[in-house]
Order: sequence, then C-alpha cells, then structure tokens
Amino acid sequence: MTKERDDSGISRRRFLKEGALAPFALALAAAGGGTVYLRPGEAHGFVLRPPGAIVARRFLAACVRCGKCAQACPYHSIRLQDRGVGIGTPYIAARHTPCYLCPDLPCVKACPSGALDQKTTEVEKVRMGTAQIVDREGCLSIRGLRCEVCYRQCPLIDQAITLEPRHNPRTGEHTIMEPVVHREKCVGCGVCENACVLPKPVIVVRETVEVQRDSYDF
Amino acid sequence: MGLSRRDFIKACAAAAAFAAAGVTTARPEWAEAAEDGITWGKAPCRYCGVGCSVLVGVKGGRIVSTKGDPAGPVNKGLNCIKGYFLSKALYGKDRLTTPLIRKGNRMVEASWDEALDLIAAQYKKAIAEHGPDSVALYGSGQWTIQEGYVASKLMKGGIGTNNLEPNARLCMASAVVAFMNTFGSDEPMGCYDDLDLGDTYVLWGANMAEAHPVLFSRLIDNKLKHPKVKLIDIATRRTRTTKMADEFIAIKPHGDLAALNAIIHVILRDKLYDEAFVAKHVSFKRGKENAPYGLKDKEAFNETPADVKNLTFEEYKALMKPYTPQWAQKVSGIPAAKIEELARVYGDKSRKVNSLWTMGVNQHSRGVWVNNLIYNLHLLTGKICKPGENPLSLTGQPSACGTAREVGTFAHRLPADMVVMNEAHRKKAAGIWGIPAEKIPAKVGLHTVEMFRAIDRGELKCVWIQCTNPFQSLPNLNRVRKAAQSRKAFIVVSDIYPTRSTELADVVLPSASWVEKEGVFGNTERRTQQWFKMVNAPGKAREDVWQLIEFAKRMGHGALFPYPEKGMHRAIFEEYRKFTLGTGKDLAPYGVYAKVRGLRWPVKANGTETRWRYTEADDEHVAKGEGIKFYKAPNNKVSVWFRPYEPPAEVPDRNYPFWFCTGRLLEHWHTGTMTGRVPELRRAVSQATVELHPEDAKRLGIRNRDQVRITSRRGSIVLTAEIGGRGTPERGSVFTTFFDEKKLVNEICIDAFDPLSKEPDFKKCAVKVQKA
Amino acid sequence: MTSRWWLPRRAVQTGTILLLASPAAGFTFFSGNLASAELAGVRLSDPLACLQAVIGSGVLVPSFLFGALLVTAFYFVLGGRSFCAWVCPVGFLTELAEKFSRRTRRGGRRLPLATGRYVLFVVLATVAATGVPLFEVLSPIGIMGRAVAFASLVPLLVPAAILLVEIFAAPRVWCRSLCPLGAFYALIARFSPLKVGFHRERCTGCGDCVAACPVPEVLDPLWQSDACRVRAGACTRCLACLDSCPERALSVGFRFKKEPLSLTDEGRPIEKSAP
Amino acid sequence: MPISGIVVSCRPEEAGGIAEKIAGNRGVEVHGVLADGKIVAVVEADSIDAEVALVNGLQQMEGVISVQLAYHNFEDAAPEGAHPAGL
Repeated sequence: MTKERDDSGISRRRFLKEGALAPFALALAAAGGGTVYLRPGEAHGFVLRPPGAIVARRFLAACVRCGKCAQACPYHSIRLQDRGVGIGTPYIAARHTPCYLCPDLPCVKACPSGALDQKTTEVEKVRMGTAQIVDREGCLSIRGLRCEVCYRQCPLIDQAITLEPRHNPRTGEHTIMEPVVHREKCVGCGVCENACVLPKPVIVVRETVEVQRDSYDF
Repeated sequence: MGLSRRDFIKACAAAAAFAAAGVTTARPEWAEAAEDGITWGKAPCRYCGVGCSVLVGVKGGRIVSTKGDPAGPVNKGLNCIKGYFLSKALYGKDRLTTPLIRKGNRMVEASWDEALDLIAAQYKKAIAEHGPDSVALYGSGQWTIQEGYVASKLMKGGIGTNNLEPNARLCMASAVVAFMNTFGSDEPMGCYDDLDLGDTYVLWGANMAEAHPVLFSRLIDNKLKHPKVKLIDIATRRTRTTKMADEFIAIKPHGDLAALNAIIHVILRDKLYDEAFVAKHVSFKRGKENAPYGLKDKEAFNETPADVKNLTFEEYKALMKPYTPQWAQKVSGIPAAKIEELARVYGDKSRKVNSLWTMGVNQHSRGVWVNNLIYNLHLLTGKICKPGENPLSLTGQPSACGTAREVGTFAHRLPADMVVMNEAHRKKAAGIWGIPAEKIPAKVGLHTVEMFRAIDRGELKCVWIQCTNPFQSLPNLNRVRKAAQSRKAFIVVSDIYPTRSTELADVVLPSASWVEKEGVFGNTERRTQQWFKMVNAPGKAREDVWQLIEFAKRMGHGALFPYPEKGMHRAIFEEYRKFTLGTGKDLAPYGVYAKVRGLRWPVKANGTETRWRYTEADDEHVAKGEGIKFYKAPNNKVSVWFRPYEPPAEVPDRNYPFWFCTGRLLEHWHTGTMTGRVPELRRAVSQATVELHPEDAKRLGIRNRDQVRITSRRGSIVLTAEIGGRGTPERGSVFTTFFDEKKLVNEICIDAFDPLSKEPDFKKCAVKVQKA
Repeated sequence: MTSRWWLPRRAVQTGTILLLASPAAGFTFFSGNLASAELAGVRLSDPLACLQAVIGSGVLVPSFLFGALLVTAFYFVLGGRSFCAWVCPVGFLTELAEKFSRRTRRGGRRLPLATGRYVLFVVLATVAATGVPLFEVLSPIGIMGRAVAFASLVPLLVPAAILLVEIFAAPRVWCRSLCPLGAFYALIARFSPLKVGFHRERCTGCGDCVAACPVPEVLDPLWQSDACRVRAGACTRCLACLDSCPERALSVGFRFKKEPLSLTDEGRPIEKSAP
Repeated sequence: MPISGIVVSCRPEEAGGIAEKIAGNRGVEVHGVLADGKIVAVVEADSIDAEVALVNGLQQMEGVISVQLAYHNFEDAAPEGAHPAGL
C-alpha cells in the first residue's frame, strides 16, 4: 500500500541533519571541488605535452584523458595532470623524468583520439617545446666553468645544442664554452632541463616559437 | 674576487693579532680571508691531475662552499663541474665513521685499537710464517705526498718488503718507464704554459675535453686567439675533443704503434729531422723485443742494460726502413698520405708542435714503446724543452706525479727517481731514513696486477688498500674479486665511503679526506700544492698517515716516524724534501708551499719555480751557454729507441668480433666513490652506458637506450646503449666508462699488461655485443 | 528473495575496477580507462567522450569513432544505462554510499530525473562553443578511473564531494539527475531490446521493488497504466527490483516485437512513493 | 706599505663602543671584539711614521688600556696578483 511520508513534523534531529548538516556538506563538497579545479596548476601557461601533441587549445578538447600514453611510456615520463581544466591530460615533468624519445613513439601509438598526432613517426621532427637558457648569469658554462652537462646529455647533441667557444676575458687564458640551443632542431624532450646541475635548472623547455622566415639569409 | 697580496698580508696581520689576543680558533693557520662568517682557505682540487686551485669556505666546522681560486695559476678561478660540487663529495650520507671488522658475513663496529691490533697481529703472523714478502700495501695517486712517503718508509725501510704499489700503476706506469729510459728522470720537461704558447697540438688517444676539462678550455683559448693553432685528434673514438679539433684522424686500436713508426720513417726518409740536435743530444738504442703480454702468472720480463743494444743513427735509419706509410695504413687504418702529412707537421720548422697523451697511450700492452716513439718524434725534430714545444704526458690523479712518482710508491722505486735495484740509491735512502742500507730489499716487489694475482694464488697473506678501489678498477676483475671473496688473504681497506672494495674487506677503516687533513699533491706539470686541515673528519675517521704510523708502532717500527704531533705533516715533508735537493727535482721548504698556489719543481735557490726543464733559459741545473742539457740522462744524451710493431694481446675474432674500450667522462671521477655521492652529478649522469657506432647498432638491431649485453672471455655485463651521444667509437668498437659501481665493466677487461711498465691495457680486448 | 542478480552485478563492478588497475599491476591485456581503452586488442571508446573530442578539436580518428560506435551498440543491446548499474565505478560508489546513508538515516530530497538531458545539452553546447570538453574535465568517472590506474588521488575530492552531497542532501543526485553520460545512455536505452518485464498478475503491491530501485520513477507507469514492461530510459537494468520481488512479478529479457499488453488488470496502481 | 695586526685592550663593558670609535679611524679595520675586552684590528698606513702616529693615537683614546702590536709587515706591496714565486 501507499506509504505516505510524513513531512509535517520535522523533528529536531532531522532539522539538524537536513537544515545544518546539508549546507555544511555542500560547503565541504564545494571546497573539495574547488581544490581540484581552482588550484593553480600546470594548465596555466605552457605545459610540456608528450610527442606529437596537437596545438594546445585543440589538444585539451581532443584528449579524452584515458592515460593510455602514460601507460605506454617505458620510462614513466608521462604523467597526468591532477587539477584544473587540463585534469587527466598527459604532461611531462622534464625536471623529474624527461622524454627519452623512443624511436617507435609508443605514446603516440597508444593515443586513441588523435590528441597525439598519429602522423608523428620521426622523433627528430617532434616539437614538444624548445629548450631555452633562462638564466644566462646563472649558467655555469656561460660563467666559464666546464659544465656543459645539458649539451653532452642532449639526444641531438651538436644539432639541437651546440657549444660555441669564446675567449674568457676574466681569466684571459680560458674558453667559455656556451651551450646554444637551435630551435629548428630542438625537439623539446627536456633531457637538458632534467640534467642541469643547478638547483633551479637554467635551461628549461618552453613553448615552441615558430621560426619566422624571410628571405634575408645572413 | 681574488685575494690580493695586500688582503693576504692583512689576513696574516689579523691572524697574528687574534693569536696575540689568545684566540687561536678564530683565525686558523690555513685561513686567508673571511666574509659572512665563512673562512676561506686554499687547496688543490681533490679530483684529477690538472691540479686546479680552489678556495674552501668553512663555517661552523663544516665546508659550506668551494670556488675556483682566482689566484690559482692553472685555473684562474675556474673549475669543471666536479670541482664546482667538491664539498658535497665529503658529505655523502654513508661516510664511513668507525672501524669495522668482519665477523662472518657481517661487518661489526670496532675501536681503532681493536682494528689496528688485529691488522698488526695478522701482518706479524704472515711475516713470521711466510716472510715480509707475504704482505703488501696498495696505495694511491690520491694519497698525499706525506701519506705516500710514510707508506714507502714503512714498507721498504721498516717491514722490509717492496710490496708497495700505487693505483698509479694502472694509469701512469708506462709514462714513468718511458721518461726514465728516455730522459733518465721522471716527469715532463714542459708545463701547461706550452698549451698557451704552441701552435700545433697532436692528441694521441686523449679525450682532453672530458678528462682534463680546465686544461682543454685553456688549449682551446690558444686556438681562439691564434688562427694558426691547429689541433689534431688521433683516436679510436670520436669525442667532445674531436668536435673542437681541426682534424680527426681515426686510428685502429693498437694502430698508434704502427703509425708512429711510419711517421718516424717519413721524417728519416725526407730528412725532416734536426741534424744538429740529434748529433748533440741523442743516442740510439734497441731494446728487448718479442715481449710477452703478462697473461701468465709470474711471467718475468725485464729490459736490463745487457739487453739494450746501442745503435748508430745509420743503423737506426736502416731498422726504420720497413715501416713505410703504406704498411702502416694497413695496420693503423690511417691513410698513407695522412701519415706523410703528420710527419711534415712534426718536421715543419715553423711549427711549435706539442704531443699530448694520457691513457690511450699508457694503458697499452706496448705503452712504454708508444711513449718512446712519441719522444722519438720530438727528439728527432728537436721540438723539445722549448716554450710552446714539448711532449706532455697528462696525468689522471691529483698526485700521481707528486706521490706515486716523485715519492716513488711503486714496487721498484725510492723517492726522487731512485730505484731499489740500485745499491747507491738504497744507501742514500737508508741514510735519510736512519736505517742500515741492508734493511731495504733490492728485490723488486709485486706490481699491481701480480699483487692481486698473488692473492688468488694464496701467496700474499695480507693486503692493506688505502685511498683506492681496486675491486672495481682492476682488469679481469672476476678473478681478483673471487680470490677476495674466498678470503684467501686478509684484506684491509681504508676509505671514506663503502665501495666495491670495502665490501670484500676483513677490516674497513674510515679515512679522513682532502681538507679533513693536511697534505700536499703534485700535479701533471710538476706543481707541488699544499693545503692545511680545515675541518674535522666525521666520527672516528682518521687520516691515512695516522693509520699507517699507528700500525707501524704496533709492528715495532714506531721509531721510524719520530714526528711531533703538531707539525707532523711539515716534518714528514721536510724529511722527504732531503731526497730531492740537488737532484733536479728540488722542492721548496714547506713554509713556502703553505703560502703559494704551488710551485713547479725544480725550485731554484732563489725560491722560484722552473717551467721548462733541461734548458738554460729556465732550469738552474743547466749552466748558461749550455743551451739544452739532458743532465739526468747518461752522458747527457737521451735515448731514441727503436720500438718495432708487435700485435695486441687479444684481437677481435669470429666469436668476439668487437674491440672493447673503457674510459672516463667529465661528470664522474674514477670509480665514482666521491662523485657518486654528489646528487647533482648523479642527476647529470646516473649510469654507465655503452657507446656503439650507429652502423654497428643498426646491424645488431640495437636502438638508443636498449639494453645491450657485452661479453668477453672473462665476463659479461648488461649496459644501456648510447648511440650518437657524447662519444662515437669507430666501426667495430664499443666504449664504456668505469665510474658506475653497479656495473663492474672491468670484469670484461683483459689483464694483459705492458711488459716494461706492467700497466694493464684497459683500452683493448675482444668482446661480443648482443641485444639483451 | 527470488533471484540473485546482485551477485553478478557486483562481480562486474568489481571486475571493472580490477581491470582499470591491471596495467599498474603489470598486465597488458587492458589499457586506458572508461573514456577510452584497449581490451584484448580491441579499441573501445566512451561515445560521449568521443563526441566531445570530435566536436571540440575537429580531429576525427576513424578507429576512435568505430570504438565509440561499438560501445554504443553494446549498451544499446544491453539496455543503455546498464553501464551505470554494472560498469560505472561512480555508480558503484554512490550505491554503496546510499546503502550507508540508509542505514544511518532515511530520506533526503530526490531531484527529478529529467535534468540529466539538460546537463548533456550544456556539455555539448559548451564544447561546441568553447572547445572545453566540460564533462571530461569534471567527470568523476574519469577521475576514479585515473585514481585506480595512476594513484592520482587529489582529484578524488570530486567524487568525495558528490558523496557528501548525496549522503547529506540529495540521495543519488549525481547518477539520477546530473550525469550527462547517464543521460546519454538513457536516450538510447529507450529503444533498447533488453527490458524489465512486469507480470501484473503476480504483483501483490508490496512496494519492495520501489524501495529497491535507484530510479523508482521508472516503475510508476506500471501502476498508472497497463504497461507490462519498464520503458523509461532511466532504468539502469540493475535488476534490484527482480531480486526484491517475493512474487517474481518482474523479469528481464529481450523483447523485440511489440508485445501484447497484459489485459488481466489484477494489480493495483501504486501511488508515487516519493515526491 | 706597512700593515700591522694589533690588540687593543680595554674594559670589557666599554669594548663595543671603543671598537666603533677605533673603526672610525682611516686605515683601521676591526676584525673582532673579544669577551675579555680585547679588540683585534688591522692597521694600514702610507708610511711607518703615519702608522706609528695612528697607533699612538689609539693609545691615547679614552678607555683604552693598552695597544699591543702582534704583527708587522713593512715590505713593499707586491703588484696585485703577483705571487712570491715570481710567475
């Protein structure tokens, strides 16, 4: 038979539960959601995506956040964002573990949706970002020390990073061997950022800036 | 900012004033300046043989910073990345701080008395039962001069055995023998100034860019300043040095022996030699040939004066006839035309030619011969003992020269170029040591490889290893590790961290390192550099000198070391200095070294250093008007040796088709005991890799970062492949580094050695390469 | 109790979570999560995720689309929202939460079922207009899948928030009223051949089925009209009603042809149990 | 150029103030003030005479008990950077 609910007499206990606990629960829930979505995170500014990632805005839509690329990465270089609009999307924290550029690109092969472009087949042509020396005064090599760790660790040594020697006027008899990044070759794998020996790396991967071409060739 | 002389005097003045006020700690003896509560003192870098000077910043009894010393003449304030993180090498979490004694499979903490009493008891027992030659001490080119000196006096003058070796046997022995048999005195005539002053540099199998970083920076600056400067890299592997060289000449492993002979052939054929120089300074000699490779235990080979035949120049020329460039092309892989070209480079009177080499030549089963042949080039063309024109053998350890070579901690050596086989030398040593001459045995002790083989054979009962890591660095490592594991000898290891050697020891002693003690190092260019103790060693760790002297007391040889507790290092050095005076290896009083950033011996009567030896222009031992005089050589004549081509000990074949070579890299030093504790250097390079030629890799289906198994007749190891990285070996060769304690790559290496220098060949053996 | 459908259902729900965790445990037969996965070599995709990705990015990978159609077809045949009751980890979680909350207290306010389709509309409109795949960003399903596969734990605050709301304010509000994926499957479920049938002649009107049903609204037509099966797309095919019915008045099966309505109107219409 | 290290003694409680005054003199660097009232300083002057005058001046300062010379260097300053070995 019909079981009519008696809504007329709200007990003190129910009042407490529904009248006070519910808003409290809702506030707590909002705080939880806010923690996840409003925390400043990697979604702001440049995010180093796995090889073959399509342009940032479209990537965010195309990626279904399934994590298959991360599961395919043999070095666990690919991690998933845990906050913000990009939640669940893959990124590479190069300082922790950079991309080691597997020749067969298993991450790209794993991507179902085309967020990592299936046409990416050659690692040398990948453009995840471009390395930049962001603190020239901090860079030990530019200060004349024989460091150049970024250069020697670069998987595209002598192409993406070269050493440009010049006289060191401070000592008068030594060479400054300055690492120089060549953006037309740099794939943005982040091995240099990972290897930099300083506490805060002075070479980091930033957004790839399209090379502006003109006919001026000198 | 560097310390000016004025700042220095002020610092001294302040120090004296503090002392007068009754405060000694505020201004320690070593302090030269203070800022922000950090007190700075000078010391040479702890790592390689370049000998950079660093300033060590101390605060609260701890090293808080190091920096390149702007007043250091070698580095002028610069460092390589290892030197930048120097202080961290001392502060790894797992420093050894207390003596440990083996109880079965466990190492149990012990007091110094327990440990030293045990060691003394074991040594006494072995000596009583088997004689003094059943015990040994294995030291290091990283020992301070004082440590090496005390070790030598204890073993040779006290215990009465020449079973004393330094690990420098593994790196510099070939250079030593060649210096001795060519010039009659160890160590180079030139110095680092030659890197600034010359215009042609021929690198024989040396990767200076990584192994001698700051020197390479200096060499390249000369090239940048002077367009004429030419850098020729002759090597079996393309390296970072190659990248900055003007020319790379690929050479087959062991091909140097052929190429050098062919270059000499062309120099003689085309009369590119300096007739007058040769007539005045050179005698020609032929040594013992068909030499063995040391692969059999106790294989004896010596080149005694009776074995040496004197030749006339004409005889020598005739002997060199068959070594044509065409022949050498086949053996070395260098095109005949290129060999002719190299001969003309060496013969070009308008060029100041320098040869530079290190382990490629020394770790060679005919290493002495290759050294000899390089000297031949310089002696025939007269390009020697002149500023900017010299052969320079680069060293690998901070005091391979100062301690191993000058103090003479080899099984056949006594200080200052003397040898145990020579009665007069023994007498001189015994005189200074205050012991009867017969106490010092004339019989040469066991050289390094033979020493560890003797453990395996059960002939050596006790070995004390200090400041080195042989159970990672010896060739054919499986044999020696197994011998140690089966506890065939009582093994003591003094070190600052647990290593692959301490794990095999019966007693582990915690040592003080670098500025935790006072000491003196001697670098490649004869520069002697002193430093004071600046901080205390952690826990119960004590310096090696103290360990040896305490041991000596227990052995009944305490009277040999009557040094005062305060000023002990000065007293030891001053006693050692007596050996050097008047020998052309003269050292300055200790107090002088305390003030300066090193001096290059021979130090002149007026206290200044010598940059170029054997020339009246700089060397006090050569009278004005004499020009060049090789005053250490018999009849003042240096030897040009005829050294034929003989094949290597092991050659790739069908089963083991690849050459295998080991070497160094910039980020880590030797077996990584110190650099492996620096997180930043581990971040930079975390593991040993194996370099392959891209075509070989493709043929074997190996891609970058694949796991690769390398197998030789002696061992097998899996390494990560590195293709197209910092180094690329020539086709048919693979290369790896030996710093990684998790990868004992020396298990692969053959224990063949040069018959004269007994230095093993870490650069050549046959392996197979498979994808793992 | 007449049937034990809850047993296989719990098994499938648990199995799903194990499957999600399997790559981390080193197994290779499965990878991905419920948004997109590869199971034994077959590529499968969430149709709504696919729709958002294609609309938002303009990138269309045929295998991706095929995987989505395969999944759509699968759930179409098996009753649409059967995903919610059998597979979805959020459904599993909220279900357990409801059990818990029932034990501690009863009641709360159930929001209407129809809102889900508006949420779905907003999601699709947003991705079309801004390129932000709103549901993929917010989805607690994705969050839970990644939490299981990658131990990505901070985002679990979102499903936790849902639980809080459901326990203290509105029972099962996420699955019933907000989840656009549920709404999407509800749309196709309406035409699905797998349906719960009603044998009016056996019904005693005890109301146990209504009490057991997470979406009791779908049962309403059975009493209000002469319907002999549950037609509403919102039915999750959880089959709790079957398990709860002591008279075996409910059954499940494929009904392809339009079945003649049961004319023996013995059952008495039951009024809505809750507003 | 003469450079000297000196120890200035005074009453411990006055040491701080006196150290400040001493440091005010041109050519005087205070390197430390010890608990027992001793001030360690380095004095630098253009000539020996000037230095003697400076030290005498310190001697006369109020509160100063004594000035003790601990180190004296009067060799000609070598050119900057040169080192005694004559590189």
